[in-house]
This record gives sequence, C-alpha cells and structure tokens, in this order.
Amino acid sequence: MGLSVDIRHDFGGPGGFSLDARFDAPPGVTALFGRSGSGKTTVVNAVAGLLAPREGRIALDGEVLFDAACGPRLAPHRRRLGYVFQEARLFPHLSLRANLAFGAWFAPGRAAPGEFDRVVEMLGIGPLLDRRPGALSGGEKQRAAIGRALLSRPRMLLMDEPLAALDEARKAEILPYLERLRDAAGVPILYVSHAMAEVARLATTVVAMEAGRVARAGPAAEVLSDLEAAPALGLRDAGALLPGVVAAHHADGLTEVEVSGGRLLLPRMRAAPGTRLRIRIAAQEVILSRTRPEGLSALNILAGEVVGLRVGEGGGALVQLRVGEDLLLARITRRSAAALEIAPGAACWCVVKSVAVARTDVGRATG
Amino acid sequence: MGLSVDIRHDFGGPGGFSLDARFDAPPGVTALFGRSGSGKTTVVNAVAGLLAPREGRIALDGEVLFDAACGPRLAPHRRRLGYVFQEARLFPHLSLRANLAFGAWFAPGRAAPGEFDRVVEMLGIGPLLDRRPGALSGGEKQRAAIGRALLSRPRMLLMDEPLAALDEARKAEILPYLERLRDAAGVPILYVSHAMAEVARLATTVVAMEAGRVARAGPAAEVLSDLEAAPALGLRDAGALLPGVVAAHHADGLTEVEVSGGRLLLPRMRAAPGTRLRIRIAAQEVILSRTRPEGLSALNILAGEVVGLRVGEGGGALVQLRVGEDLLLARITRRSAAALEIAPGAACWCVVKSVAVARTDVGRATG
Amino acid sequence: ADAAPSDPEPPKLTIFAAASLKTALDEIAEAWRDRTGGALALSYAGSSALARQIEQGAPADLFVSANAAWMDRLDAAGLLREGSRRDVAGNALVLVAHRDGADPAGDSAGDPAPETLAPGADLVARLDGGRLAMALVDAVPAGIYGRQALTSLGIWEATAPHVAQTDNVRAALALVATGEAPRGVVYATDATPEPRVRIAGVFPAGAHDPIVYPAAAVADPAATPETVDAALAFLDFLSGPEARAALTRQGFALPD
Amino acid sequence: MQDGGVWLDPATREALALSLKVALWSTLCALPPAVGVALLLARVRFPGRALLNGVVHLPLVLPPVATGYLLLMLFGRRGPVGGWLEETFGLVLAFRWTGAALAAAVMAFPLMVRAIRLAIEAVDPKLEAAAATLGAPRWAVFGLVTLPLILPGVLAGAVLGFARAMGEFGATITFVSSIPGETRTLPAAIYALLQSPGGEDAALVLVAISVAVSMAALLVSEALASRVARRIGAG
Amino acid sequence: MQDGGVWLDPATREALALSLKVALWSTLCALPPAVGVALLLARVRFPGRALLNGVVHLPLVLPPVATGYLLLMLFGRRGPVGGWLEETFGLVLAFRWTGAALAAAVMAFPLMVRAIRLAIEAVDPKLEAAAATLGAPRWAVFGLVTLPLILPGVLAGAVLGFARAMGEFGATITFVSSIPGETRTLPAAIYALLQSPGGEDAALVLVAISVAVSMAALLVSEALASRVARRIGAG
Ligand SMILES: Nc1ncnc2c1ncn2[C@@H]1O[C@H](COP(=O)(O)OP(=O)(O)OP(=O)(O)O)[C@@H](O)[C@H]1O
Ligand SMILES: Nc1ncnc2c1ncn2[C@@H]1O[C@H](COP(=O)(O)OP(=O)(O)OP(=O)(O)O)[C@@H](O)[C@H]1O
Ligand SMILES: [Mg+2]
Ligand SMILES: [Mg+2]
Repeated sequence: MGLSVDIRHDFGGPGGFSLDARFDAPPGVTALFGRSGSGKTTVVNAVAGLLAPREGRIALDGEVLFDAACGPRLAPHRRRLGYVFQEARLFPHLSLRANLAFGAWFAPGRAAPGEFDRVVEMLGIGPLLDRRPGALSGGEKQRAAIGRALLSRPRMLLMDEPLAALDEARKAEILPYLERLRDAAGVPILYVSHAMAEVARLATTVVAMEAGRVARAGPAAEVLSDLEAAPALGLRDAGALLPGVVAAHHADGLTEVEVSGGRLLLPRMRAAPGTRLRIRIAAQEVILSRTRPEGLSALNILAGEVVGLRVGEGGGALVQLRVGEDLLLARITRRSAAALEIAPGAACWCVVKSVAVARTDVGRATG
Repeated sequence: MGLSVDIRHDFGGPGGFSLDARFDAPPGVTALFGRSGSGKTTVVNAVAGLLAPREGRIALDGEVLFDAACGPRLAPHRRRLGYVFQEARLFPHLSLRANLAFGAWFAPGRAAPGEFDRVVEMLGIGPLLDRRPGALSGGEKQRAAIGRALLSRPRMLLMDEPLAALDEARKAEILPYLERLRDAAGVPILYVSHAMAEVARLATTVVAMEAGRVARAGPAAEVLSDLEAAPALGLRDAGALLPGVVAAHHADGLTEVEVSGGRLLLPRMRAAPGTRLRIRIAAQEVILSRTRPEGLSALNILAGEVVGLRVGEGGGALVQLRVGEDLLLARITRRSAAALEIAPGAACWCVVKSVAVARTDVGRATG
Repeated sequence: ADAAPSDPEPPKLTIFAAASLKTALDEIAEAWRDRTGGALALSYAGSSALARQIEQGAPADLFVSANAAWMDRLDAAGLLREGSRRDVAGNALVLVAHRDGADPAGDSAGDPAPETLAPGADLVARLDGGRLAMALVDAVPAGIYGRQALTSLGIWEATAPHVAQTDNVRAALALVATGEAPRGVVYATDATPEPRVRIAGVFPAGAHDPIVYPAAAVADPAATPETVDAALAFLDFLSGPEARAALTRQGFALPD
Repeated sequence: MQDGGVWLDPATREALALSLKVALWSTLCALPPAVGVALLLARVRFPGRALLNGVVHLPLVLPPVATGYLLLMLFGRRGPVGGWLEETFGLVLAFRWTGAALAAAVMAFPLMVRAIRLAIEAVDPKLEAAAATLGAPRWAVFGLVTLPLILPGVLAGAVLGFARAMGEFGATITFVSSIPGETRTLPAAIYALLQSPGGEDAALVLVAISVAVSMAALLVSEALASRVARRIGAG
Repeated sequence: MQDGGVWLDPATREALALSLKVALWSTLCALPPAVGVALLLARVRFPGRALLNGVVHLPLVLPPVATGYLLLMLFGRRGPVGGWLEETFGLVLAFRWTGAALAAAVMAFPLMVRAIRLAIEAVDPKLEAAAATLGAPRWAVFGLVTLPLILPGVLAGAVLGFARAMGEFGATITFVSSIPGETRTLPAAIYALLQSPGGEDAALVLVAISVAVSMAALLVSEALASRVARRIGAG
C-alpha cells in the first residue's frame, strides 16, 4: 500500500544532475525534505507523470504508474494526483472560479456538498473568485493553486512547497485542513517543504534528500528524534515528536495533554478530550536540569533519562532523552552539558515552555 | 534621507483593492511585513517604477522618483533599484551567467574585483552558470534572481520575499551578505517577508501593512518590542531586539556578548570582539522566574523588571520587561502569570537558552 | 439564322473569351440578349487558362481565343464542334509612344502622323535609353506577334536587349501610359482609347502573322440540342452585322 | 460609371457577394485543418514532417497561376481527386464557387498555419501539464487550455486568410475561370476591367470596395483580439 | 527541354539566381521595418494605428496587379517617390531588380508583420520590466530581451516573406516587367511557359526548382527556429 518510488534519472548539460531515489511512502503524509536543488521537484514530477525517469518504477497502492523496463506508463491525467506546483501555474485565461473548478470537471463521482465553499473560505479567496490570475498577489495565486488541487478530488496530493509564500496565520488555517484530508479522507500526501515545523506537524514519513539521493527515510517520529539524522535535517530544526492524548481543557485557556512521560499544558486547542495528537518539541526549546526547577514560568517539566549525546562542531550539543516511552531531543551548549554532567544514563528534568509547543507543531496523530 | 513613500492606488475589478501607504524608510533595511494580499508587492512595484500610483509621491535620498501631481516620473531604468521579484523573472534566453551579468552592463562605474565570484559562491550557483533558467530548480532560480539584483550595483535593493523558496542553511549564508551590504556598502534595502526571523535580523525599520494600509511603522527595536504591535506582527513571531557588543570568544565554542542588562552566551560567531550586534530574543523562548533559577542547562539568565503585561484571548500572556536599558518580550501562560504574580514593577529573572538565540536572529547593528 | 425571339426560354450560354475582347463582347452580349432574350455568362481570362479549363471539362459552350495556337490545340484534341470554328475579329499591332502631359486635352490632333516602320528602322534610338514595352514575346499573343514583326524587319536582335516584357498587353500599355517606357508594341484596340499614348508607328503588312480571334463551339456530348443550336446561333451572331459594328467600334479589324 | 452607381450595379453586387461568400467559407473551412496542421508541425516529430511543412508552404512559393494549374489538374472534373470527389460525394469543385473557395483556402492556408503555429509554440507546456495532472484528457487540455490560449493566433490566422482570400485571383481564375455569379469574384472582375480599355476607373471602384470590406474585417478582428488578450491578461 | 538540361540552360539559371537575389534582398530589407511596424502595432496606441494596420494589409487584399500598378504610379520614374529617390539617391527602381525586390517586399510585408507581431504579443512584459529595473534603457531592453525572445517569430516572418518573394509575380511583372537577367524571376518564367501550349513540362521543371529552393530555405529556417526555441527553453 502507499506510494513506492524507485527511480533513476539524469539531467545532462553543464553541471548535470543525477537522481537516484528509492523510498516507500505508506499512507499518510510523506515529507520530502532537502536543500534547494536536491531533487525534490524532480521526484514529484516523476510521480505525477510529467517526467519519465530513465530507469525505475513507481507504484501507488499496488498499481504500477510507471515502469521504465516494460510495463505501463499511466498518462498523467489517469493518475488522478492533485499537484500543487512550486510555481502556481494557474490558467491565465480562466477566472479563479474556473481554475478552481477545473479539476472537478474531470474527477469521477460528485463533490461533497459545500466542499467548494469550504475550501474557498479556508483559503480566503472568496472575494477574488471572479478575477483572473494575472490580477492576484503571489500568495493569492499560491492559495488558488492549492484550492485547485484539493478540489480535483485526487487520490493522492503532491504538494511542492505549497505554503512557502504564505504568512503564518494563513498557514495555520491550511494545515488543519490538510490534516483532516490525511486522516478523515485518507488522501495520502507527498509534501515538499523546507519548513520543519510544517513537516513535523503533518508528516507520518520523512524522506530526506541530499544531492539526488535519499539520505534518510523512515517514520516521522523515528527520523525526527534520531540523533544521527538531526544534522541532515538541519540542527536548528531538530526536534522530537511525542504522541499524546487530550486529557482536559482548563478554564484559563490551557489544554492538558497526556504523553507517556507525564502531562503537558498547551495553549487551548479545539480537539475534544480523548483525541490523539502528535506534539513536536523543538530541541532548542528544551532546557535541561539535574534538579527539579521551581518557580519558573514554564509549566511543563518532565522527568527523563539521557539516552544519547552528540557534541557538535560549534559550541552546541544534542541530547536524546527517554521521557516515558518516547524520545525527546534537547539542544544545549557544550558548556552546559559538561556542567550538568550529561551522559547516557543520567537522570534529567526537561523544561518545556508550554507556549513553545506552537500551534502548528501540534498535529493530529494518524491512524 | 532614505526612502519616503506616500501613495494611493486602486485596483478595479471584482473584489477590488485600494492601497494607501505612507511611510518613511531611513537608510538601512526596511522590512515590509503583512499578510498575503495586504499590498506589499504593490508598494514595491510603485517604488521600482513598474506601477504609477494614482496619487502620491515617492522620493529616495531627496530625489523625487515619482510625483503624481506634476513632477518627474523617473523611468524604471534610471532609478537603479535592484529588484528581486517575488517570482524569479530570469531571462529565459540567457545563460545564468548572462542573467547575473545583465545589470552590470548598465551600471555606472566598475564592479569591485571578485564581486561576481563572491556572490556566485555565496548563492551556491557556481556549477549552474552555463545553464539556462529553464533547467533550474525553484530555489536555484530564486538565488539567481537575488544574484542578478545584487550584481546590478543598485543604489537600493527591493527584495520581495527573496528567501521564501530557500532552505535554512542557504538563508544563513545569504543573510550575512545582506547585512554587509546594509552596513559596509550602505545600500538601503526594502525587504518584504513573512518570516519574522529574517525581518528581525535585518530590519532597521519595520512597516506592517494590513489590507492596503500601514498598520504600524517605526524603528525595528521599538516596533518589535512593543506590546501593542505584537498581535499585528503575529504573536508567534513576537520578540525583542537587544543591542549588544561582542565581548569575547570562549574556547568551548561560545561567544560572549555584552548587553545592557548583562552578558549573554551565544553560539560562536565570526564577529571580532567589539563588534556591535542586534540580538533577537523571541518572546516564546524566554522563561520567567521570580527567584534566580539554578542548575539549568540554560546559560543566560538576566535580571529584569516587568514593564507591561498583555493578556491574550487564549491561555497566553505577553510580558514586557526592562532588562538593563532595553526591553524584552516574554510569552508565557496566563496561569504562570498568575502564579508568579507578574505585574508591572515586579522583579523577574529571564531565562534565555543560549541556543535559542538562533544564528539568523543575530544581526550586525547598523550605524 | 437567328434564334427566334419568341423562344419561351432560350438556354443560357457560357462563353469563355479572351479578356482583351471584354468591351466588345459585353456590348455584343447585350445586343444578343435584346434580340433573343437568351442569357449569356461571359468568363474573361487569358486564352491559355481558358483553353486548359476547357480541356478539363469546363462548362463552356463557346470559346473565343486571342490566338490561334490554343484553338488549334483544342481542335487537335477534338474538343471543338466540327465545322464551328471561324475567325470573328482581327487586330493590328502598333508602336505607341508616351504622350507628354504637355497635351492634356489628349486629342491626337497635334500628334505627328504615325510612320510605317521600315526594315532596319532604328527603334533603339527612339527609346532614348528607355525600354520598349511588349507583352511576353514568347508566350502572350501580342508579344509573339510583335517579336515576329520586329524579326521580319530585321531589328529584333538589336532591340531585344531593350525590351521590357509584361504578362499581358495591357500592362505593356500601362508602362507607356505612365511614361515608364517611352515606346511600346500593343494592339491598336488598346492604343486608340488611351489618351496618354499616341500611335507612333505601324507595321507593314505581312510583317507578322495575321492577328485573328478564332471562335468555336465546344464539343460537349452531354449538351442538349437546344444549347448546341443556341451556341451555333450565337457564333453566327458574332459574325453578323451588329457584332461586326461593335467590334469595329472597339477598333478591331474584321476578318475577310 | 457614376458616383454611387456601383451599389446599384448588379454585376458588382454579385461579385462582392460572391467574394464575401468565398472568403468566408474558405476561411471557416480552412481554419480547423490549419489548426490541426499547425499542431502537428509545432508539437509532433514524425517522419514526413518536413514534407508536410513544405507542401503547406507550396502555394506561397509558386506563382498563383501554377497553383491554379495544379488545382485544375488535380481537382478538375477530369483530375484524379476531382473525379473521385464527384463520383463518391457528388461534390463538384470545378467551375463552381466551391472551387473558388478551395483555391482561396489553399492560397491562404500557409498564412493561417504559420500564425497558429507561432501561437502554439508560445503556449507554456507547463500549463498543459498542469491541466493533465488535474485529470483533463488530451482533447480537454486542447479545448480548455491550448485553444483559448492560442485564440489570438487563430484570429490572426483567420484575418490573414480572409484578406488573402478576398484578394486571391491568379489561382482562382486559372482553376475555376471567371464565370459571373459562380466564380467571378471581385479580383476577377477587377482583372477583367483592367483588361479592357477605359476600365481603370471602374476597377478602382471595385478595389475600393474590396479594400473597405477587408478593412472592416481587420477592425473586427483587432477588436476581438484585444478582447481576448485582455482576458488572458498578463498571466 | 531534356532531363537535367535545366541546369545547363543559362536562361533558367539566370532566372533562378535573380529570384534568389530578389527574395533574399527583399526579405532582408523588409525585416527591420516589419519588426518596427509590428512593434508599433503591438505596443503603441496611437491615432493612426488602425490606418497603418490597414495599409500594411493592403497588398494582401488587393489583386497583385493592382498593387503592381500602384507601385508603378508611386515608384516609377515619373512617380512622386520614384522621381525623388532617383534625384536624391540616384536609386532607380523601375525595370531594375531592385524594383522587383521592392515589389516582393511589399507583397511579403503583411505576412512578416503578422508573424512578428504575434511573437511580440506573446512576450511577457514582466521580463521587460525586470530588464528595466536592472538599468537597461529602452533600446537595450528591446535588443537584449524582446528581440531574442521574438526571434522565432522573426524567423517565421522571414521564411514566410522569403517564400512569398520567391513566388511573387503579379505585382513584380506589372511594376518592373520581365527583363531577362534583370527582372525575369522564376515565377515570370513559369508564367510565360504556362501561356503557350505545350509549355507545361518545362514549367513543371521550373516549379520543381522553385519548390526545391524554398524547401531548402524552409528546412534551414526550421533548424534555426528549433535551435532558438531550445535556447529559450521552457522558460
Ligand atoms: N492587477 C491587479 N488587478 C486587481 N487587483 C490586483 C492586481 N494586482 C494586485 N491586486 C490585488 O491587490 C492586493 C495586493 O496585492 P499585492 O500583490 O500587493 O499583495 P502582497 O502583499 O504582495 O501579497 P502576497 O504576500 O500574497 O504576495 C491583492 O488583494 C491583489 O489581489
Ligand atoms: N531540465 C533540467 N535540465 C538540467 N538540470 C535540471 C533540469 N531540471 C532540474 N535540473 C537540476 O536538477 C536538480 C534538482 O532539481 P529539482 O527541481 O528537483 O530541485 P528541488 O529539490 O526541487 O530544489 P528547490 O528546492 O530549489 O525547488 C537541480 O540541481 C536542477 O538544477
Ligand atoms: Mg523544487
Ligand atoms: Mg507579493
């Protein structure tokens, strides 16, 4: 099940590029992560059928989309993948409304009633529906492109940096929608992004690319809390994913979430008690202490045990801790690591500011 | 001196848009900040001369670029503004090298020797110089567009979300270059961005736009540490700017910076002792305590006094503190605010993880 | 020999005719209509085009050609009604000269009388460095006749390098009329009505083949007897006094 | 001919009406195949491509008389194609206005194809790819994306073709002769007038009419084109 | 005419060489003004725009004979322009190959303008704006951005014009007649042959030569165009 990609392709020309990508993307959101020019768009194009790789095979849910050796090459329009391109690629001669409706004209079945309006409202493009793309701002175009892909009722979404041109507030409106798609509608998503916060929130699987090769691939929680993978993903963005369950909502605007290592207080969220969540805790937002600190404004203090330590080249160190049954990453200075005598086996208190668990870092857990 | 904008313009059509922008941008970097569709690109286009506003006046360093009433309308090519467009707009028929050199052909004077190579290396596009834009990835195009504008030896740079398509590592290479431009070469920059970290690092002035109007404008340190401005700029991105001076570099990879309220230990930076810096401390990365906390991995603990408090609608509160002579923002929960009895006048310890002061949040101070 | 004017509905005839006959034939057709009530469709084009079209089964009942060669070719191909061919008009070649704007009235009163070109006449000198306008000398009838005439006068060799050839004789006339070429060789029928040229010379009898306009009925096995009768009747009409008068008015010579 | 009298001259009116009919029909009928051939030439690499391209341009290169001659040989009643058409479909081209339309279409064809092809080559294939990923099959991509985007080119082709058809003479008169009411178009009438002494003035009047009609077509097409362009906008 | 003998026939060779010369020169000389007029029509709204557009299309609409006649009136030795040209520059067009080139250029002009104009209208003005912000004055924007981007259109215009010039006959022969070695181009020779009974075979040989030349030009232009297109790439 899910998407399986195993392709090789070369671009000739000066400073040519060769791609050799092999990964499996189970249902859910697969984040394609990697530096500019590492081959993310090339992979997505191959999946969409816009590029025929020199060699290899692509299959979705057991159906072969492409096989260079002999098998079928399904035409792009038969693949039914909603592609949000890195550049919006709206149809310049059609109104925004027609652009949005375009995919639906060819999709089998009927749209859920009200879907169009829902998407339009979420994207905040209601007043623009009768405009042509030429008269839109950059972010508006990008939003329209997202809407167009969503409304084509695809069996999989391919999103190439869909939120790069958008402000935080808008992102915070779109991300829950994508989560719902992933969970409720079960639409798998291949998601290209540079922003770890987005990736962490959505991804069930993370595929990190480096210079055309897959540097690391695996379940999000595993990859993101992996000491070794952290440099590849960008140290500044390192951070672990904790599964949790909403326990209660408090009157003062906080929501209590139970994780395996204790309870966390997070800014109020709309999820009902019992909802399962994934909470990302960025490594650099965790403070360690050997004694339980008192009187801090930080409400969340979890007991943990050091599992691993990785001292970087600069003045920093990355600490992996077991908190309950889960792993947490903390990024501290080498000086502190020495002062606190951090070493595998050491017991530690992890201080996490409640507000440091940002809204976009809380995702609904899949499955 | 600097840029002075005072324009009104209307777009007709369905869901029309009207712009009424008035702000002064002293030398340095002016960040144009605002949600998608708020009119940022429209303002930049007017400054570049690509759009003639219905009404108003634009002047740069005392020279009138545009005056709707009567005066001169300087043609775009005489303005000598290096514009990095929101979409890359590279010349498709020219090689990357020719694209980069394009501006230099028309610039007066001679380029600094080695400038071309320096820019190319910073942007990491060396191996691509003989390619045409059609064969570049999205991020590569964006980098080339930045290079093209930089190499045109402009007297001002207009950058419309220049780094949106780039990964953190690349951003971290480009931002210092922009800082050097701002400081050493004295090239003013009008910088559009959604990413507060970028804005905070670079901006001397912040202009926040909302639906075609300027919601808030002023010196960056002032606007960014302003309790009232925080919601407009995005709470998640709130944070103050502290001026500081590099005091020493330590052997364990840390750099000591003196701020008015004490000393901060930051990850090693290349600046020589004595260099003046601006350090952004995000509000949500500050932990408050009424007693001096001990034994934490966080190395930076500053003494402060609460100046203001703003309780939000959710469970959060924003605290403004005086630390030495500067203002700091801290975002905590309402519950903690109550527990710690935070109120104006209260003395507080502010805990800042050294690593929480991210590299991109450290900027060289202007002037 | 005339068709009875009382015929209830005389068949409509299609006549393919050389374009140079247009004015005269239009007049004759008018007269024919008045006389018989029979409608005529006249298709004017170059003789070559018309002849080829007839070869390709064009719906022509009659063909009036500007030269004998094309008629001969149709004849040889058996496309003409046996015995219907006859010459209906003749023409003469003249040497025309541009008449300068000095004589806006355009009447020929003040013109010198046309000379008869003698063998060996120095035509080139009269060109004064300009060109002699003619129709294509090996393709268009007027040009072919003109070349014959100059050859028989023994001056073709000398004149040829100065000849400007046009695709039809009217264009040659236009070159002289606009003053572009000082002299031209054209039909008398074209020269007479053009006020901007004067006839500067005529060719001695026998200098070229007689200029004739042969006409014939096209053999069409599918044609109704009435049509055939009407076609033959119109041929007769063409040789009749009314037609002759019209042709003369346009300056055509009449066959003997 | 008196002032204004032309409008009353039935022969002139006939020629004008015929010219319009021929030009309109030839443009309309040639447009779809022109789009097809332009698409083929712009998008598909196939073995006979250079040949097709050459054949399309032929009527431009050959003197119209030669084209007319070839048409006559092929499409005449006794020609291989003409005979077959008549037998199978009962369609007679020779010496009918349909033949004039064919000649005009053939002469206008290269102009149409070029204009449309240029427009097709300017279409960003990325937009078509985007349409395909949205589930649009080929015909829909063509009809909903490509065609609207090349509309200015198609219009330009149509107007060029129409103008050419209005002015076509050499091939027409050689192919279908100049039979009043059937194949005598304005240019043929002009030619005939120019052939007869004193016909120049009348010819000028016809020229003026012909120019006026074509100018009107031009204006209409420009208005349409700028409308289309405005719709497509800056992209 | 015997097999292969055409190549040896000096008259044919002369006509071919002349046709090539005329077509090349007319194309080369008409191209720059065609680009200029196309720019005007595509980019500038000025009062006489519709008129200019109409005048440019005139040679397409008029029967070639009429165009030739007009040329004769204007550019003949006694015509207002022709007289002036001769007096001031010593440039004689009448009965010279230069006149043939002028006639060919006039006939080809509308085709060139259309092709180039279509290409100009397809250029993204945003790229030109980008060039301006980089300090490029108008002429540089045109030379470095617009012109390279419209090159496929210019090429298409050139090839259309060349083909048209190779086939031009009616206006040429009316304006400068047919003088062997000076103004007798291939089409004039073909026409002449088609006028006489039995000339068809020889005419066909000339047609073949003319077609071959134009095919060669077409192939070259296609190769150039696809090269240019590859350079511009997918943008
Ligand atoms: N040509 C136009 N016609 C009509 N409306 C326009 C036109 N160009 C822009 N607008 C509208 O003006 C508003 C401001 O556009 P602008 O491009 O300045 O936004 P922006 O702040 O740059 O947004 P973004 O962050 O999405 O790029 C938008 O709502 C947009 O739809
Ligand atoms: N048509 C092409 N010809 C040659 N090289 C190409 C072509 N298209 C892409 N490349 C190269 O392939 C590499 C991968 O490109 P790709 O677009 O997949 O990168 P990406 O990971 O999406 O980068 P970004 O984050 O910048 O969009 C790049 O180095 C690019 O220059
Ligand atoms: Mg990409
Ligand atoms: Mg914008």
